[in-house]
Amino acid sequence: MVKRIRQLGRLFLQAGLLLLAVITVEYALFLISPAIREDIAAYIQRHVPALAPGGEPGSWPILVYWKFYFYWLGELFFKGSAGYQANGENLIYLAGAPFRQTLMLALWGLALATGLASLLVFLRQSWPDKRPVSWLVQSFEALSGVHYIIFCYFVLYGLNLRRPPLAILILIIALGNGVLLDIVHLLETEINEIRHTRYYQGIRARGANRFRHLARPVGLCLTRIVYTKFPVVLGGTFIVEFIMNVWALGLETIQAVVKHDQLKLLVITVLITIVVWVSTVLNYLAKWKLDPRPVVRL
Amino acid sequence: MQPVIEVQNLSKNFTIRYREDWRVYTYSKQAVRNVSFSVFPGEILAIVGESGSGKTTLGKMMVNLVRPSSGQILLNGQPVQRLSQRRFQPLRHLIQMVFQNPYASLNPMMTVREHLEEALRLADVTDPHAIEQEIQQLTQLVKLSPQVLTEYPDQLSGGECRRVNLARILARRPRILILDEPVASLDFAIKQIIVDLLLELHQKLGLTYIWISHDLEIVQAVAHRILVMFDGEILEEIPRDGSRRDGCGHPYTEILFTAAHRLHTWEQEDFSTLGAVLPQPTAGTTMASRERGCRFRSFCQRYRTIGRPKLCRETPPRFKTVSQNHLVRCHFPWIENPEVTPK
Amino acid sequence: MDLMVEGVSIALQRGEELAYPARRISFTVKPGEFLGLVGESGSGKSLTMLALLGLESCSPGVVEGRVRYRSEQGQLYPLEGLSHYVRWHGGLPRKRTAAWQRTVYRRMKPLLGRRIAIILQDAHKTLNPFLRIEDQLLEMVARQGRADAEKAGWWGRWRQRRSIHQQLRQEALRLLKALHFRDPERVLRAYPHQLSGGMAQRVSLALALASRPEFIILDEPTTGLDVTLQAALVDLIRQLKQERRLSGIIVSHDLMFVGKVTERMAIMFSGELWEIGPTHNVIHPDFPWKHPYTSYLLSFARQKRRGSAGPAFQNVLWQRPKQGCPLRKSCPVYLHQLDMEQRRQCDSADPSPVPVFPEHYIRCWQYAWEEQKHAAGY
Amino acid sequence: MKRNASRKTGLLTAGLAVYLLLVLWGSTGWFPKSWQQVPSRMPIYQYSPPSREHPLGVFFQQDLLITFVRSTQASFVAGTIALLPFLALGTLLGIASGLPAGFAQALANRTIDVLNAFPRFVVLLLYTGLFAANLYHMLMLYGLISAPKLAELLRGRIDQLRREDFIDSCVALGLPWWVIVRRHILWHHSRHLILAQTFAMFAMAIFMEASLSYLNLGTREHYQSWGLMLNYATSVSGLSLFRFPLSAQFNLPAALPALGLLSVTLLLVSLSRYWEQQDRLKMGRMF
Repeated sequence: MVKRIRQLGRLFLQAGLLLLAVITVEYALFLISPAIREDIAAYIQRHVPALAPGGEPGSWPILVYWKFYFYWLGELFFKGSAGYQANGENLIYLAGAPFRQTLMLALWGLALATGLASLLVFLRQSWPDKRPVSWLVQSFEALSGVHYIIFCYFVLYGLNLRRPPLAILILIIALGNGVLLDIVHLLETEINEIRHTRYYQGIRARGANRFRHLARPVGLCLTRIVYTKFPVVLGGTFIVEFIMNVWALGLETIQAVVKHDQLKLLVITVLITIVVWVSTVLNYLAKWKLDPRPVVRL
Repeated sequence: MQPVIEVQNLSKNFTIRYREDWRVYTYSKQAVRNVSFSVFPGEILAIVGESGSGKTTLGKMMVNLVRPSSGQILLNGQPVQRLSQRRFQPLRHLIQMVFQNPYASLNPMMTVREHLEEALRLADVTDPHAIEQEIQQLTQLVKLSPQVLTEYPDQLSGGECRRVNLARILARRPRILILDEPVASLDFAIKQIIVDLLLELHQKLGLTYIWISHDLEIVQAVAHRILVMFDGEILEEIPRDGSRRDGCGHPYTEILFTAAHRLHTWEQEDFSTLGAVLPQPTAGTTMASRERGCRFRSFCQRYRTIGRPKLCRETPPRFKTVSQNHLVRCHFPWIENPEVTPK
Repeated sequence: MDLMVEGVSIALQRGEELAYPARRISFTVKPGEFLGLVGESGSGKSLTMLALLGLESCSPGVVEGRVRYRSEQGQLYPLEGLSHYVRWHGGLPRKRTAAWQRTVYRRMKPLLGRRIAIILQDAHKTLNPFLRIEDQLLEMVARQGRADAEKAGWWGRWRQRRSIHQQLRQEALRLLKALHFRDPERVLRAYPHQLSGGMAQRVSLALALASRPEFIILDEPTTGLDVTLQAALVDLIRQLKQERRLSGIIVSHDLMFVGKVTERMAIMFSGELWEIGPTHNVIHPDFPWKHPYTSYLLSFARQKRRGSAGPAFQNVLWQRPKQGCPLRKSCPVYLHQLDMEQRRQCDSADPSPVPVFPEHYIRCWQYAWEEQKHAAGY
Repeated sequence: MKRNASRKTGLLTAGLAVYLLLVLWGSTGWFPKSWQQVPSRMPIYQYSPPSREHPLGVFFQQDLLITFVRSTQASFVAGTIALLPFLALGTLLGIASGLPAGFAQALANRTIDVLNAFPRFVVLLLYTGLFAANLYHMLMLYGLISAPKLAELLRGRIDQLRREDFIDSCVALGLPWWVIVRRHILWHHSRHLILAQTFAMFAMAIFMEASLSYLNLGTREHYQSWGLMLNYATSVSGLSLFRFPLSAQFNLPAALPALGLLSVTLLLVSLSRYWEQQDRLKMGRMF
């Protein structure tokens, strides 16, 4: 038990350090641009005068910005404050409703796509030469070639559906639709690979319960697929939110881009990084649980 | 005579990691432990053992594909175990390896001719006329029919594929060949033909062979010297035809001989003594690996017959010379020997 | 208990046309008897076995003849897959072969792993690497018919699941003990990668035996096994034959191995059976009637030391001559021993099986002539 | 099987030919005189329906067909631009991560992980937000951060070859590593895979370009693209697509790029599928 806790603790420590490293690198990238440095300098002068040295912001050493970075991280993690907008609002509101909205859209879209793709793959694997099944799968595939833009365009201007409950459903469908083709494709490749393994033939020859035996390998490739598709769906959410005018991270990002609100961009970056990091950790844990096969190192 | 290969105290550890119940287990498996032997020019040295006894790893270490954990390999007196691939490159014309799975070692999208041309270009034959001639010679050497040259590896039969591999490797004109299970999983007829071919090449080209196999019956017929490996360790070194003449030997070799002999004769015999060698599970590793004493003792009929002596349990055995050039790593190479009767 | 295979041909889709990797295979396996199916690699023996059981290794599968299996209770299971379809519709289905394979497999499923057990070649890789041996073995042990469990109903089984699990576990431990495992508990807890090749072979034997089958099929049991383990396997199979009244088929290229454990042996080459008879007769060097191909095989098996190999028989699986005996091009008897008249006979028609001994049939014109002479009163 | 495959290629070839013809036409810049002359009095946002001078009508003070053809060319350029860094980095990372365990392999694996962790579109958005970027730079960045996809597939293939002793036997024969990588691994064992990925990436890059120009991101002048067409048509004209059978007010400026995008996805995705299927057939034959 103690050993297990220690191992899990080490895992989370490693993962946390990775997260910190990624955020630091992102901040370093932010600092390359002089415009952003100016914005941050203005913010420091206004809100954290203790950190600001004298003189023109243009001549400040880079160390000041890094000091601000740690100050900002401390504020974020210990006081729950992510800095202030020009109108005095705390930027932590981004982690509330907008973040929830984006996450919900992405997760439901992904769940829909994965479920539908699994169903389609199951149908096609079970009845490989039934015409209606192949028509169904092919029509879904053709439809999922339609990108978010076109899908949302159809919905917006064709069906004129912009009221909340239905619109949200359609957003989810649009999002899932975008990755459906990919998921079907990847899943089918993996399952075909499993079908050609010797152990699958052994299971068949023994007349064993195939669902029980294939739960782990198929679960393993499903988690991998979901993990690789998650950032894609997240990116898609941003476009869809903008097109459908949903108040969420996507819309906020576009506004920040237009208004050159750099601190807001930084906060959004950190939020997205945390989400993707959590998905990485979950994927790792799932792999850990599901795959008992050994790895040989030379 | 100067040995072409000298292996001294060679060991190889693999680290194996697996996850189970939210826990990560790591253990080190010693595939080859403290192996020393030497190979003399023109010799056929056989290495015999079960699968998982480290034969293939040993072969790969000699052609610098696996880096040894410790120990030394001298090739013509030159230590090679620490050489990088590039430094080892000039030695590749000296020593070559034929791999176990002939189909996997050929590129399925290249014809046999392309394979041979590629190998010849490595041997600095660049003139197209010379290449054509060399290909002719090689196909004659390994007795391939010329129409095979235009075919792809997956159109070949198992025997043909092995010959193509052999031709490809012979194009580099090696002096030493490491044959990793050259006739395993072949049918009787083709097995015999390939063995004949290999022996003919050995005669004609004056090659040195290191013949890795699990079948004592074949090896006994062809080899000059046999090393018996078990769990990464050499248990016995048998000189040519010296196997049973002096009546001594390691109990493991005895089991191997009995099994091979009984499988290759028609008499309906019972195999009940062989139940002892069936491998049993132990923690971490797949094969039994005792920390102290003789590693083999849990499978050893002789150990049980002579009343589980303390010597076997406490001390790891060393090589004993039982007759000329015949070394056995056993405390009791011959149990009727009055000197070593247990107290 | 007995498997009856009558004139089965197996087809394989090769591009547009069909190829026949096995033709007119007939044999019967009687209760308590093992049949060895011996041939070189590429002679179609594994393919035949898998296609008979609908295991999807070739498509479309059995297209001619019939396969029947009679269980211990005398129940008759007809196992004809496509041949049934072919007889009704006068031809092969064009597009729906996959569906037909599924049909065959569905029909086989109540037998597979219950009455008939199969051990595929390379046993280590046929174990599921994701599950413990326990999870795989208990599922098969639970297949044994249990009257009390059947009576309990699903709710009763759910309530007694712990004790049922314990019972199954005990059963599994007993089975592993019988297969010479010294520490069966540990084997149950292990994953397949923690077993060595020989152990995996025995574990898959345990998986096959767990459901108390009547009939067992071993597909190339010796490939990839070391000599010691091969020898031990011989012992194990003999022991099993004594203890349980098993019958079965062993498919192998190893004449010696098969000769040690079977009662009857069939020699297969180029997708056809050439000789079938009691093992002792087939492999005994002094038995006078032999098919030329059998004597060719035996000459290799008996040769311990090196020696020159004779001209090889050519596999004519894909380039079968239009008429006559398909093996005659490389048959030493045809080439060196026959006169013109006899050769013409060989050229003109395919030989049919001739009984040379009780239950011993050889497909060769030599013996057909002898039979004719005998009938004519010579 | 054979007949099926050939029929599929026929359809694909036709589709590709049409697309490439449009691209070529756009790059020559030659259009009939009558198309180029647009009444200057026309209000900028109005779409005038097809007439004899303008086969598809006039929109944004330009002949719609001209806009469409030029946009097709832009899509091709966009796809090509994203492709170069994608192939270069993907191959490099794939080969490095297929190496035996060592520093280079660890580095490549971590790079793949990090690149995988970024949502691609979000990265592009941030990039525009930070650097007021050029569209072409953004597409290159997109190609760069999509590279792990190719790298992972290559890594899988190399792992498979290594498991089968193929690479070991090449090394033991004495082939230099660049020959093994170039001829044996890349050309003979992964060409179908790389080609299929190339097609998929091309399609994705076209979409990305459309998405970015739809959102009005990336600086450009005198630039015409499908995304921009869609943007102007939907945001400005407010016409409905679905009223087409019932009325003459069909929103062609929006429908054309939508159809173009749709056809390119279907074309290139099915093309990559076709290649992959070929590859699988080959592998099935081989192993």
